[in-house]
Amino acid sequence: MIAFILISVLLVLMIAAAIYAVVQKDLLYAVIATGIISLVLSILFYLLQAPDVALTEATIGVALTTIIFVITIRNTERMEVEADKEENIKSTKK
Amino acid sequence: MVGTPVLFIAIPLLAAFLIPLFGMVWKESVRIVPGLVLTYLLILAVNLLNYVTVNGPIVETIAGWAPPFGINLVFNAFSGFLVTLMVFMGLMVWLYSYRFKSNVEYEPARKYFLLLMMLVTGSVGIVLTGDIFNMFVFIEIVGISGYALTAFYTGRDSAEASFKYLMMGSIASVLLLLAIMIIYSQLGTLNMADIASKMHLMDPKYKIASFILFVVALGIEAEIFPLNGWAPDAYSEAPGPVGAAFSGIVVKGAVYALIRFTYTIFDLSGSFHLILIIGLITLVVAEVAAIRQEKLKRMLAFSSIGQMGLVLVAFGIGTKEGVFAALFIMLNHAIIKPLLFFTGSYLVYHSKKKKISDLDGIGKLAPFTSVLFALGAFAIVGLPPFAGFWGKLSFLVAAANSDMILIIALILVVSVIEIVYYMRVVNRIFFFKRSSSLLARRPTPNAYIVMTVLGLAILLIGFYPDSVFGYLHNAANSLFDKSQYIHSVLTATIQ
Amino acid sequence: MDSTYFQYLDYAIYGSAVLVILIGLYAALVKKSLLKIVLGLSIMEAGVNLLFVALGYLKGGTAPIFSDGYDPSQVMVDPVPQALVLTAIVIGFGVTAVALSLVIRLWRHHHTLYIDEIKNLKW
Amino acid sequence: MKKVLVILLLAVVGFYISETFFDIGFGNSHFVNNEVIKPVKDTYLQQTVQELKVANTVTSIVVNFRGFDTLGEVTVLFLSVTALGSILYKRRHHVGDRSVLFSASSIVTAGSKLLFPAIVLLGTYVFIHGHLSPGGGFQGGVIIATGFLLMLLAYENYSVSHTNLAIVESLAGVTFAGVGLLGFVYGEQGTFLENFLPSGVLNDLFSGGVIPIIYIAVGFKVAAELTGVIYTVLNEKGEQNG
Repeated sequence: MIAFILISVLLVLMIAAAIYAVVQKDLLYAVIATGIISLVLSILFYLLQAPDVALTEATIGVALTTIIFVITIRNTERMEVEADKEENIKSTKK
Repeated sequence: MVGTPVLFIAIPLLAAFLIPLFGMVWKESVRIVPGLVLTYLLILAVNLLNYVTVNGPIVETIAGWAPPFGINLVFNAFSGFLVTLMVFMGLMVWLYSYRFKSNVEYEPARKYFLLLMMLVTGSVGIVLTGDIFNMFVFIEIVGISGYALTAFYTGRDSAEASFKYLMMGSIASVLLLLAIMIIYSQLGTLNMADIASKMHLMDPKYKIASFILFVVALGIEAEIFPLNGWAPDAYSEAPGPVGAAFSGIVVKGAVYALIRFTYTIFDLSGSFHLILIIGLITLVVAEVAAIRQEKLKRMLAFSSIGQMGLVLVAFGIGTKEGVFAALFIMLNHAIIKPLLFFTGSYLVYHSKKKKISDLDGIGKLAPFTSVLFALGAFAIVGLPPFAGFWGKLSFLVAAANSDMILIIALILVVSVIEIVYYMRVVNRIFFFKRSSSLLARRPTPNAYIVMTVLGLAILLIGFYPDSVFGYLHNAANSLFDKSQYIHSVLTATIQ
Repeated sequence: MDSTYFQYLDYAIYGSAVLVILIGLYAALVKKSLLKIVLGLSIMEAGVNLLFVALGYLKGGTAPIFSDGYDPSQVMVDPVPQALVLTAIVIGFGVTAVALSLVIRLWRHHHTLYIDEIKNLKW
Repeated sequence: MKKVLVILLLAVVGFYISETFFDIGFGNSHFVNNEVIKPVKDTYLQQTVQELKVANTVTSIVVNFRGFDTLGEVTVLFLSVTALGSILYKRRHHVGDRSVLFSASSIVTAGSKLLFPAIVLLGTYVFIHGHLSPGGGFQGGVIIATGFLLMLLAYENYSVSHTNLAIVESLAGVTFAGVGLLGFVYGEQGTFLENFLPSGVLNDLFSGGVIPIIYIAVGFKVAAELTGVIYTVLNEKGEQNG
């Protein structure tokens, strides 16, 4: 029963994090949401009796992937400029 | 026997790991070692191919576990033929770029040659491996080397082309994993021969699902029509020799995988027709697109996609003659298209926009490259007596024997389109007045050698097609003999 | 554990894994920011990995490790998908790193991550 | 417009895939016919105890049964480091021009100095015990790389020698491929990557023949490669934005 609730919560958390990562305009938060997906994933792997994969996902997915994303954001730009720029381009083209 | 197939993978990997160490001692070695490795592989490939023609397929087991459990490599007449071709082309590309890259500094040069070697190794691995997940790993090796090589020049658009390629490649690898999952969930094995022998047990529903996923995933790599958006950009933005390597080596690996899945692994009745239809669509769309291109390399890229479509049509006919024709076209394409890329990249070397119109009258300035470009153009459209003619002829024979009159008509129309756009370029090169003041670049000695070798190969195959008929027949037979493939793998013992 | 819960979980785990793949794919295909595209690709890979591991799971199974106190009567979950996922995760990281380096390269030239401003080639 | 099309496409694809996987079923033995199919996993689970004496089946699959995949996988990482270097290559190198994620306080710097040896030790432990417990070369290697990451973040002028990384990486790779080639010579059946050392006793630290050796090489290689990846990206300072 506890495992059941745990898994349900984790799955919901994972999907929510995924959606959040896609819609969030601040890329830093989006990246951290992706890190949360990996974290949830590694717990799920552990519950699915795959400790090796859980360890790998926890180290690679949570730590390394997140950090190189963060470094990249640091080197480029933090906000996803979408809507306002689109209008700018349209107006300049016209 | 002189060696085993696993050396095709092990030796380049060992060399790749050692190259950084060699480079610390002697800088020139980072250029030379990949060439030595490729030369060795070519010798190995030729020897093994001759051995295989006499003694039947070699099945190499790895880690001492017999096939369904361990990973195995299969070197038979079909895969051996492709491996020999790939390694030969790899050596040619290396030789061509050996001096081409001499103005590049040490670090990039080391990376360039290392990645080039791994590109060849990965493609060879795709062809040799007998395990679907191992194939996935090799596809990723090819992919990463391909992305890096595409973005090799620090010009603006190369990174963009590479990013596009990477995006498509990543989606392809996800789909490939899904397909592998479905097959594993049903049959509990990843070995190709094992899967093929148990395929009849699988529910058709899963068969179709995994087959579609495989075709889409490999179609991205093999430049099938709606999925080939990355190809023209990658070809035209990558350094010239890399474009040649893509068309001569990488695509061959992907097409091989597609064919192996259709012919050996799946026993779906409609799969041949599917291959035929996607081949036809790819062919027509690509050739029509090629005629509208203004940049030379983009035109060559679309022509290359079209040729791959033709190969798929030939495979889709589903007869032994069709396979023979397909292999012949692949052989021709592997030799001719790199020649076109090599000569083409010298012809447009000084032109900023790499447009075809910049080539006006360049024939007088650079007669050697121009003549070889014309030779390649004549050969690829299938004019006798060059190599391409025999490929198209055997294709038409195969189609006629299967009563596919419509396809013959369509292919002839497409050939006319092909002739139009290639002749347009040749016409501009030789008979137009030089309008721009650009000079032609003299090829380096290595490039001279490579172009001459490829040109001679075209003439040789054109005048003595018998010299390759034997290998092609063996290859076609070995692809068709599904039961022998399964048997030879599953009963493989250690040599 | 109750069997009805398991029945629900049968669908829940696969379903959410597929959903995560689709969300990632959506981001990769629709989003206009280069970093979002790379994020989408890595979310997609996460979903595939979950799907693969879930495929190898057996109800009541234990991890495939024969440590000192293991119980021979218990079934073990399928180790093969786990091994394959291990490989897939590492490969995915390699591809992500290359993708991010390309993003940095494009930023260096264009000073934007917005895809429409970068498009010099046809997409 | 494009969004609607994509969503429609994704809905179809998602429906198809989830339908297929729901049909396969979760948590049961889904192979079509266990007697006829003889899934390879049964043999793996059996042979890992009987023949290889490796407690962790995943390790024995990754390193021995499907060791060729792992060789390819290490190569993928190796290539991605090379690719990173080639993509981000600049003529003029600004040494010490590293992007700083945060200005580290003295607590962070002191803490990382304290943690660093512990992390490296943990990583080493994980890859040495790869054949006994969960974990192995990849995981251990990544853990060590995170240790270096911590140091790189905490100390602005902490640097890792590219030459040393390359040497470690090359030697580890050569060990892997070399041990594989030794299988030709010393292996019972003379195949690539074969286990040619005595297997020892199950659950013993020195067991599993060449498997721990290969996994240790993988650990070193992965650690060096990932440190290289982080270092390359970290030293790529773009124009700072706000």
